[in-house]
Amino acid sequence: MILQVKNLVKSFDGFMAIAGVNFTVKKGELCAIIGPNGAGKTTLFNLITGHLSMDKGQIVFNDIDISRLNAHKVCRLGLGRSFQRINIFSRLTVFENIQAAVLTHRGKSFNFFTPVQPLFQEETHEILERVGLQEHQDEVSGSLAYGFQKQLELGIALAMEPKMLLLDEPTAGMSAQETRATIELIGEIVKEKGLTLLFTEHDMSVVFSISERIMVLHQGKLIASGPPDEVRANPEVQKVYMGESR
Amino acid sequence: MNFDFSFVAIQFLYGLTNAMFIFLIASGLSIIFGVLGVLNFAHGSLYMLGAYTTYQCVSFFVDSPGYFWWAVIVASVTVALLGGIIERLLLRRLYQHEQINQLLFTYALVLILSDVARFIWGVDQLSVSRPAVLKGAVEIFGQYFPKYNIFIIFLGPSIAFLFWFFMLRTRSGRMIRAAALDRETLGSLGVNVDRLFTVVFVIGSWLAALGGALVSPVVTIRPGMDVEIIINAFIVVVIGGLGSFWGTFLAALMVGTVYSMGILVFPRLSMIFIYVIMVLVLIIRPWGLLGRPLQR
Amino acid sequence: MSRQNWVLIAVLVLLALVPLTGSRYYVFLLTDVLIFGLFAVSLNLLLGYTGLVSFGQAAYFGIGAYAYALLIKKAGLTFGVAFALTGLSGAAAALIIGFFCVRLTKIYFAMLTLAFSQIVWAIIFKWNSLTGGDTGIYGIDFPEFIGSKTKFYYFTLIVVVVSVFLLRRIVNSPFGRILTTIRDNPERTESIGINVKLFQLLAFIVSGFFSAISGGLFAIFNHSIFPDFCYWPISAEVLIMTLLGGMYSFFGPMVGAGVLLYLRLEVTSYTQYWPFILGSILVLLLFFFPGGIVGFFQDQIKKWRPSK
Amino acid sequence: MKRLLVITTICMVMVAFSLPAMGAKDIVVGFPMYLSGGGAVFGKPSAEGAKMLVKEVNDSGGVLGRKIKLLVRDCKNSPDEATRVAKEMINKNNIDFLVGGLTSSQGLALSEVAKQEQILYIAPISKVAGMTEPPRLHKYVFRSAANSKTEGRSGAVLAAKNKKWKRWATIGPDYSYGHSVTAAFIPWLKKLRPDVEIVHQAWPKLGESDYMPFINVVMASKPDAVFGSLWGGHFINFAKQASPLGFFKKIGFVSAGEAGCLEAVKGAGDDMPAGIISNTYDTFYYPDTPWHKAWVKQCQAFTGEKYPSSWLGTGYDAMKFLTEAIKKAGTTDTDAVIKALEGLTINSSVGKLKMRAKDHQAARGQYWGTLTKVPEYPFLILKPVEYIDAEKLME
Repeated sequence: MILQVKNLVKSFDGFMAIAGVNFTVKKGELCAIIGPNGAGKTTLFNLITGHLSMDKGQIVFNDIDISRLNAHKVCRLGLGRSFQRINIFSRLTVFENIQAAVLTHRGKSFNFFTPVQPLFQEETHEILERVGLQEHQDEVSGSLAYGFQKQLELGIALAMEPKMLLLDEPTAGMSAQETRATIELIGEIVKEKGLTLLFTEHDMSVVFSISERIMVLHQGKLIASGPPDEVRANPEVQKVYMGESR
Repeated sequence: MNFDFSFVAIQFLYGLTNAMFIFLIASGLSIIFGVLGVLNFAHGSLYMLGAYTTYQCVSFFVDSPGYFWWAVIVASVTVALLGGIIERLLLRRLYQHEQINQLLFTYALVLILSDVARFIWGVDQLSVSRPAVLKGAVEIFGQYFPKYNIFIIFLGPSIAFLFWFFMLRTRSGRMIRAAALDRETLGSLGVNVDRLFTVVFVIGSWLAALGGALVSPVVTIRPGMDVEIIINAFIVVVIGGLGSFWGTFLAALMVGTVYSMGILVFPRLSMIFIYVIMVLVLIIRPWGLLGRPLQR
Repeated sequence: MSRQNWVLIAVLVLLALVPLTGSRYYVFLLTDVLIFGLFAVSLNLLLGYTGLVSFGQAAYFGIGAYAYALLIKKAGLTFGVAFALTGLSGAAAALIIGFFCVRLTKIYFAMLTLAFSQIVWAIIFKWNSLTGGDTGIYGIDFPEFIGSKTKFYYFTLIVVVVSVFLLRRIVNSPFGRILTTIRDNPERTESIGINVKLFQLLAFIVSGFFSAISGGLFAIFNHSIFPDFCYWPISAEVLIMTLLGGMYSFFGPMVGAGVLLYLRLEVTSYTQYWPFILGSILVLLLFFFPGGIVGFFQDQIKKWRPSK
Repeated sequence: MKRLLVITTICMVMVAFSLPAMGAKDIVVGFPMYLSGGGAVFGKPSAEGAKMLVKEVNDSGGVLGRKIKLLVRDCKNSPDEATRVAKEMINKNNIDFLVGGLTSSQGLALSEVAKQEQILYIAPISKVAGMTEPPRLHKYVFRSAANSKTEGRSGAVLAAKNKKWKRWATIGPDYSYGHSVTAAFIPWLKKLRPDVEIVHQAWPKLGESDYMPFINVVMASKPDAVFGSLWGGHFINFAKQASPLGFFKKIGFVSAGEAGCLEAVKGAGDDMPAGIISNTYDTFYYPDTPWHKAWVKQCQAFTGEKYPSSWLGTGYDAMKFLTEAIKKAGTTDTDAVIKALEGLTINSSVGKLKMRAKDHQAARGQYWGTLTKVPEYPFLILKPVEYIDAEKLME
């Protein structure tokens, strides 16, 4: 078990966003969380990564209780994260984006006087290559094409050498072609590094093509969990999710 | 010194008067921040212009009956329109910029407007007489208390109540409240956000100018009154919670009365009390007494 | 060595030669510019590099000035000790104030820094017995070994160059790089394992340290100090300098300080409507040159050389 | 590209402007003055008065055959600005002498600049006594204004005349001037009238806009009379707020801080209380002597106003001291002019005025009187008015 979520509860101003969620993820597993808009997927991710504090419950990652840890501590334990909206350092170059992540991962962030430019060139380039951005390394990341920015975000997450990746809609806003390329890239990387993957996605074909297990979130509760075929056949899922057809 | 009850009570009433003036100014500042997200340094300048324009109008209308009230209305509306023009032509273009740019733009307005006022009205101390009906004082607890102050004490809550009614019961009011909560959603619901912002800025400017107009019989109208008031208004808005209407009301009451009662106890340190309240609020509830904590 | 470094050395040599012209005007102006330049650059560590809008930076400038004056005049310390403690006093104040400020973001942060600086001002204004109240502290003489305006100019030049050099090392260090990631995206920075609040606080302290150094220098330069050093218009002025020069370039604030102080000196000779002119400059800047002077020239250079 | 060109042009023009004007043999006098903000109402006429003297001198051929050039600069309300502006003028414009400053803290600040830069400074308005007393007294500072000590003491002289006033309260702005003038008033009053007691002291901050709470506390202490040192607009504010309460009808009021000056009586309009005792630097309606009438005429001609400001005299007298001293010294050498100034007597806006050698303080008294409504003027004037000579009040 790399991740255990027990009895998780979170409400905003009386609105139950997460109403008692329980699940576990095995090491090396490729898991998807699906659910209609507003089901609480992003909130769930934010709770796991410590960006939000929970009301009740417990989260254990890699045998460590991370229920009360801050986001920056959680991520140091090896839980990488990408965001639904583009979340990069837009005034920095592509290279600097990745390098910043490498720096913190290698514990160099408290160095006040060493010139930063020559540090970790090799490691950074390796990641740039892995996510296919070596061509663009000197461009200001904010002016990159959308798809590249998403790849860059993945690169930042990878630079932390995570044990597990949480990707929030990694293909949101992409064209069909970009989506396919991105999914392939993610699949490759995950397999190559032996990572555990938990992601949310709105594109069902993507979900069913790479997930080993699918969990369905509805109104803050998990209503189904299992292999793709089983979930697809679940009548309740069909009612709340597929029925909405969008 | 021993104080009779009556003097303490009167002291409290003076605090209330002051609180109502601060409330008028600060509520405009607060609503502009709440909806537009702009911290308007120039708010004090609009207050000053309100006072100067009132002086000007009083000298125009002085022969007609009820001239003071006409002057107040004309002056505050004129300045409110000026606020609208500033928002429409200039401030609007900065919404996409970083917040620091909006802040500095309003500061630039402070500089420009103070010199414009100096250019038009010079540096003399101007003054406006109290309207005839409110001259003199009445007896409360055996002490004299100015009629004009009583008028202000009643006016403040009335405006607060009208405002509250407007926000809660009218469509425009609901839209403004919604805009304060979530701008993007409102735009996607088909509301003309641009126009709404202008309206809010005009209302805010009007409140500032009204404050200036109403204070003109009590103080001298002079250069520098813009900067004096803005600091007090900031303090009140911070204590009450940025963007919180009732918070502003509560904080204005607090600041006004604590200041006047403080004078009874430690005459020289009254101002420090206010700063101490501000620090305590900021440390314990950084988002202010009735403000909402910021998510992210 | 890079081209930029050559330019810097050339500028330095020119600055060192200025007193040889015998013009006390330029020595006076440049001392002022150097001091405020350091102040603006230290503010920009927060503004341009960490994305924190401090609207109360005058507090640390004023604390530096008062700390130096009090240590020399009341505590009777030697110059070296007092000057070293000046920087530390700013850092200490920044630690305390920053601890509360970094918990807030954006405009709330700006308001809180402003509030604290007003409190510092009020305390200095009211604490007559220690600070002299509105009349300030007077008679702060040049230390013996820099007993003339020219010598003080060189002293200022050295202190400012060393400080700016250190600040430049800091912004080009891994720490500085992390600050820029916080500026661009604090949330994401947290997700690469950074304690954002801690880094913001550290930046705040470093900035407070150098602001206080510039305040201490100004106390010696001015010979007397006043509560107004902490008052908010000074905070606004240094912000304007920073934006005028360009907050996204390291030396921009220095250029901004130079241009603003020079302009003020010239314009006030002709008209008393300087606030109006400053306000208009600011409006022009915001609408037409949002990158500031240095940003504007950088853009022009980029246009001439589209790709490298 | 176009913008670049514009910017370059602007830069070049500015550099051209900044080249110091060479070859000027004028005697340059720097005059930093409070010209924007609340005190500008007094700063402006003071600067006008200085200009008037300069015109008078230059029209008659200047001093030592050289013209006087007066550089007036705005220094707002802060000592910090005054210091900066003065230093700028010293370093950039090579001024020979420094005159100016309005608030007490500005006077002290400019005195400090004078000491450091070794330039002669004359304070035309700032009153805080400490400026011309050790330890702050030094050889470069002079004051043509009255100081807070003579002002407070002369106020006490008038206050002591009314035997019914036994319980006294004071109200003054919480900064150096307010404190120093009150500190001069109280012991002098007690000396003249041992039976008085001080029942309350109120210290609103300088620039306070709401005096109501202070007024209430003062009234609560039930004084027979109050000594105030709120000046200019501060007094007007105070008067506007106190009048409706019958404050001035119930309680005697002795006001230092030139509450009796023209700006204040005009500014307060209806709310200016008749019957209070106050002072002013000088007046345009008194004394009724030929030289004073001539002086008023000069003021009227220069300003184009029927009732010229009494503050013209402040700038005028300070500049007159300076030019007379230069004439007497026969040189602009600072040390020589300082020597010449010590003990110099001039014909000022208030008649013969002597600069004491001992403490560089002009032995200047004040016009005191009771604000009274008279048919000749559309505002209150001091009547009866008397000039209280300073010599008796100074050490």
